[in-house]
Amino acid sequence: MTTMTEAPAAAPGTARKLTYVKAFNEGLAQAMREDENVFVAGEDVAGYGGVFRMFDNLLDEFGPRRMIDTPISEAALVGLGVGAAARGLRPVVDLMFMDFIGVCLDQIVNQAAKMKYMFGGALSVPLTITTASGAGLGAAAQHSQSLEAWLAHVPGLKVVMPSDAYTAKGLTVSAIRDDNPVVVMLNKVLLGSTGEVPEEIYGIPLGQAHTARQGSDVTVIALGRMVGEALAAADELAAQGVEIEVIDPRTVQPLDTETMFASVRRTNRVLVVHEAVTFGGLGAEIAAQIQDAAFDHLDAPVLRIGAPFSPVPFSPVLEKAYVPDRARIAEGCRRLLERS
Amino acid sequence: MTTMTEAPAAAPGTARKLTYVKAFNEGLAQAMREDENVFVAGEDVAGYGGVFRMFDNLLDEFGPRRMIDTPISEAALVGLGVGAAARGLRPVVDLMFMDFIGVCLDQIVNQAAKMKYMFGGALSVPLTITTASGAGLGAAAQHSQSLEAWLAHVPGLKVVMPSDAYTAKGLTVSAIRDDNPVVVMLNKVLLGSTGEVPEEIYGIPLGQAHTARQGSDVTVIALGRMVGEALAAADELAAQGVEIEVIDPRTVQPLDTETMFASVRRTNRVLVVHEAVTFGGLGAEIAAQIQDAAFDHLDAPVLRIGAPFSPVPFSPVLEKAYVPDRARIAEGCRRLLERS
Amino acid sequence: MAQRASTKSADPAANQESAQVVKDLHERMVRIRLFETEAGKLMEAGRLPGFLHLYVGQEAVAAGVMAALRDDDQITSTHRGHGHAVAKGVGLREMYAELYGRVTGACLGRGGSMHINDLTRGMLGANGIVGAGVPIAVGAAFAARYKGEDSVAVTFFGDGATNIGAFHEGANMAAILGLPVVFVCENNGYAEFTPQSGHMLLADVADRAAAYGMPSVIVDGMDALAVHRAAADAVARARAGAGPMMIEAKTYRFYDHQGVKGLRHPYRSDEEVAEWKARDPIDLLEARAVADGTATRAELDDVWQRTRDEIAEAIAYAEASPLPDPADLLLNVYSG
Amino acid sequence: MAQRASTKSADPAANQESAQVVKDLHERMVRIRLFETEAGKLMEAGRLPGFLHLYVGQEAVAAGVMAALRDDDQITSTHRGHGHAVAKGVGLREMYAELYGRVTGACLGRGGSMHINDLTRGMLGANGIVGAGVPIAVGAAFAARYKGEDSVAVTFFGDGATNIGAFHEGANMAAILGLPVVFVCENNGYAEFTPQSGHMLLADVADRAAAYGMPSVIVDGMDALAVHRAAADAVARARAGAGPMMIEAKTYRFYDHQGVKGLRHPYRSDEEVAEWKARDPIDLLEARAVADGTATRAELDDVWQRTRDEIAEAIAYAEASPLPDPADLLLNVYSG
Ligand SMILES: Cc1ncc(C[n+]2csc(CCOP(=O)(O)OP(=O)(O)O)c2C)c(N)n1
Ligand SMILES: Cc1ncc(C[n+]2csc(CCOP(=O)(O)OP(=O)(O)O)c2C)c(N)n1
Ligand SMILES: [Mg+2]
Ligand SMILES: [Mg+2]
Repeated sequence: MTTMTEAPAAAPGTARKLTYVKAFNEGLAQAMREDENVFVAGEDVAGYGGVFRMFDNLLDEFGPRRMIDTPISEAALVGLGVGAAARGLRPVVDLMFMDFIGVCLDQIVNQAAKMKYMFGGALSVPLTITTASGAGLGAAAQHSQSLEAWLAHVPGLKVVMPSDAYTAKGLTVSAIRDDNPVVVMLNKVLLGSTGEVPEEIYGIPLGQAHTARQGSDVTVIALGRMVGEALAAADELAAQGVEIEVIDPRTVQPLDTETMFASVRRTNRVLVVHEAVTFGGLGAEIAAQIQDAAFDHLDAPVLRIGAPFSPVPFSPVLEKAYVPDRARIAEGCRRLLERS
Repeated sequence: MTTMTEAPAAAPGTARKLTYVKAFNEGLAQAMREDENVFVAGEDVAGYGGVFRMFDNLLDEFGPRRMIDTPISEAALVGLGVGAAARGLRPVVDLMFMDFIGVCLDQIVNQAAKMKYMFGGALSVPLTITTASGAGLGAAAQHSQSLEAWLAHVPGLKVVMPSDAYTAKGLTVSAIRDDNPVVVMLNKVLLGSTGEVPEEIYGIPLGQAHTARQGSDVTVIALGRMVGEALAAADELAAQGVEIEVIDPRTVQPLDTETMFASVRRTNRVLVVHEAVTFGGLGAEIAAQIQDAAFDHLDAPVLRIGAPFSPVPFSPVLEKAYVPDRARIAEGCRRLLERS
Repeated sequence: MAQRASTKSADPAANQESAQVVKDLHERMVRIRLFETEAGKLMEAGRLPGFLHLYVGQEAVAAGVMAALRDDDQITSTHRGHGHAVAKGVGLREMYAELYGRVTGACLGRGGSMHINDLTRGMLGANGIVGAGVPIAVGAAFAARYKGEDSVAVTFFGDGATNIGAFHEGANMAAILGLPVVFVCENNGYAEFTPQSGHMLLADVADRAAAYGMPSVIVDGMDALAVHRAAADAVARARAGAGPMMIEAKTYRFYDHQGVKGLRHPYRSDEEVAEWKARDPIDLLEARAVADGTATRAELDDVWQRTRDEIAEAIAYAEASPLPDPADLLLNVYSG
Repeated sequence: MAQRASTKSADPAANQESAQVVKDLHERMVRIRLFETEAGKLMEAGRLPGFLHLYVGQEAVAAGVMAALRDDDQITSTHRGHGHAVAKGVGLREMYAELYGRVTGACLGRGGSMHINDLTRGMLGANGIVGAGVPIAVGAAFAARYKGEDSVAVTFFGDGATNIGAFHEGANMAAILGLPVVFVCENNGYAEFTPQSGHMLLADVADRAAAYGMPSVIVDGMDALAVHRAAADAVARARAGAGPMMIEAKTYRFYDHQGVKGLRHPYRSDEEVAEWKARDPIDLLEARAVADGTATRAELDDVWQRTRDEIAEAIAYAEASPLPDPADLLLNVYSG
């Protein structure tokens, strides 16, 4: 796709509010209207509209030719998308819960991601994979993971993590318009949250971070749902006279590190926060790059906040302690500032 | 298993040399003799002895009850191991090429790794998964990957990366004796390399790094095959008056960071090198931890050397440029030392 | 072609189920029914976190199969696993406590509904991943044979699950290794909201067994005695070393795929639901038992009452149980 | 049950293959044979990097199927993919150059033997992962129907590949969506070094098609005409919108699983190998063509000679081609 309608990085002043999931749905519907080659396949995406209501009403508008219910066969589902994309369509395949990726990772990683390269550039694979990630619903260890670190480690893939309704729509549109395989990681807890969303179709450039709040004391780089938590922490800290800058990478592959470096060179302190377990998470890559690029600007080590090294627990009391939140972010910022 | 025969961390003076693959084979055979509950399953592991000859002669000694050839069904193969381990056996299942993990990751990550936790501790899953990883044989993008970063990010799994014949045997024995799921990542290029290997059975503690060479100028942390490359670089640098310390983590999950921190506090400069692509590789985690724990001791940012962000290319001229080697390590050390 | 087992076995001796078996089946079914309907009420009242896939309607399958098993026989289950757990003898207290996320739960509150297990009863776990339990059961059967034991493994899965790779690979693995595994397909006609006709072209899932050289049988999954007979045959066969076999039980779930609420999408007609409910497996067994004098109405009512009491007590136990301590977050991630 | 196609079709008209078809099949087979034997020699001489899974012995399958396809029909292939590529019309120069890792290769030297493709000829790629090509072909067929085109997709896979989940899921997906996919199982009796009897209980892979409600046919995979007839039927059926079908071609590979060297493990008896070699598919077709006057020996010899020349030229081209430039390492990782 060459024609791109890009909206400004921040939501313009629009009175209209939509939920995150409706914003996703609207972006998808508009992308389907824009390009006849876009279709959706997945389990219960058509007749039922998706277990998270991500695909509500799309069957009515687009009919069974473009909205395909499939058997429980994720490897064949992604493979269907790979083959259709290789033949010029722009499939959107839905994996429901991100945790199910383990049954179809070969098609994502060894086929979709590598095909263009292995084939000497003979084709593109404009495949979009949508899925819901994250903990917080008491869904336990096999329905709550955030596995972006796996995917971001795979050359050939792109990965976006919408943090609010505005990005849920814009990143989805851009993922579909992109000529590469892109995984759209929606966050389950955010599905019902609302935000301002322009009515027209718009893309958000992949690989461009967004500074969600400006501040001079600490840079907080937050992924997905953690952006909202970081903004809440920022409010709390502002009341105490501490101004934190919140960066939402939006895309984790490719990762816009320049925006991060520029911020850190001003604040000299940085915290990275994500839902995934800390060990081997995206925070490690971000920390490694920052300590390299901004070595002489750091007044304290890059601080990472993520989940502890365990599967996601079921009991809400444990799950709450497991997922990072605004309190831990605020505390992390304070710790960074204490460090001389 | 409670009885552990642990050998000294370094190979004792023994005249006997074995190839890496024979050392693995000997360790496995001895572990099978030690414990009747150990069996091996995989594609062509019994009658053929494994495509890399990893299982040579084991059918003769242990018979078809303990050496099982399976269909090409990796998900069922790992699942067989999970179920058998849950019922008290100590399965060794072989995945041939590590790249095939995409077809069975669910069984490794959502079942084997999480079962003990999700089940409230009711059982253990003493499963060993063996596989061959790494580039260098012109095997191209789907037969050359090093995917340790995926596995090390998974709570409940352990991951070892033997760097020579001695560790190929000792880490395999320890993996089998361990009560957790452990992935043994053999390196394809090292299979035929030789080293001193004690004849008796011995384990090498999981989660304990080994200082392969002592030095005061730069700490080089190298994974798997890169240990040998780092040692070669050390020889070259020593001739130029630069002494590098080479650390072989041996186990990447759990990761012995204390040994690394202690070294870095002495050398003040550190380079991490692995075959996997740099972005999101283990080097990121190691760098992130070191910049945190040894912030005030670093004279230069932690330097990472890994593969560029592309699938593994086929043509040997490209593959050679793709995989890190002694020259790039030596150059990295020199760059670190130039940094004031 | 799958064999179709009639409700009445051809072998007259097999029709002589003792009153004991009938009562056993009845009790298991009542326990499941009450466990589930109470769990549904607790969920509706907002007292249980997480997801709940109720088993109501399918009780004859779990009861019929489990009555043919020994404690040392192993089962693997699914997201819809409560019925299997209850029928295999997992404690009701531990199950409710788990649904509540209490530390006294079957998973110490770590797993919830989809990971209930009890190694002492051969319950190798529910599973949140469709089809994933199939190869695990194959491994359990492998272990039994390896150790020279004559226990068998039973794996439960839905109609929808037979479309996933793990099912296919597991079935072929069991067949080629000749392992003592019984494959029980609970065909409730739907995978979530997709009817069977929307996910496979076959009318009978059992016909898939032929692809593995495995015999199969189709039973009325609302008839606990029919299920029990088929299961007893398959288990005996497996125990004797004759290898795996598949049972397809045609059944129906009375609640929605998940939770208890009404459906936002009318994927099943009212008539269809009513028709199946008219064949409630517990009603069917009770009617037969009373008709042929195996049990009196009073005896049956007594089972309901005793179970109701036990369930109330189990719920009270769960509610009174302490929550897990967040300080123990890393408990049981690793062994040793 | 799979239908067994006899070499002679029941329909007499179908036996009237024009001399053109016979010559077409012959030429495709000779091209494959010479491509492969020369590649084997180059490998033995240490001039080719990487792995080499030779197709020799199976030529009748690729030739017979591909002769029934149009350029816009799509195929997905396997690790043993050279025969499919040659028969689908991929250039020999680009293929050899790829085996040599040259920048003029079919993958610009990036992919090697297991990733040869040519989008202009409908060759959607060899594949290093067993079974992975199956769902990709299903997707290609989906795209054709979506766009209102009448092209079909053919997926090739081995006997061993039918044990992996992707095959199962792909077959069911094609069936339930009614897509124009032809499933061609090249049953050479072995998965690496494991005989079919060691990886499945069935004698005929084709019987697996029934699990998806898919018709199937078994053909003599050493008889190019028989393969061709079966393929033409299945392709016509798919093109007409009648959905997927499976063809099982019983065949044999004359070399080892990988490379050309002798075997360290005697997994096939000398007698077995000799028996199959006595039914060399090219010899069989040539003998028939000469016997029924479709072609003269001289005409056939001419094909060999012309092909030999073309191959020598292609190898020379490959050897003279430049290597890729390491500075271009990141070429084609992403689009745009
Ligand atoms: C691999 C995987 N894909 C999808 C899901 C989501 N999911 C949970 S239950 C279910 C339907 C299962 O249908 P069936 O096997 O017939 O069992 P039933 O719910 O009818 O008991 C689906 C699609 C999952 N848990 N795992
Ligand atoms: C998922 C996966 N598992 C294992 C392998 C290793 N492997 C490559 S070819 C092969 C045998 C394939 O047998 P079959 O499908 O019969 O094809 P044939 O080699 O006989 O043509 C195996 C096991 C692989 N490439 N991919
Ligand atoms: Mg169902
Ligand atoms: Mg084969």
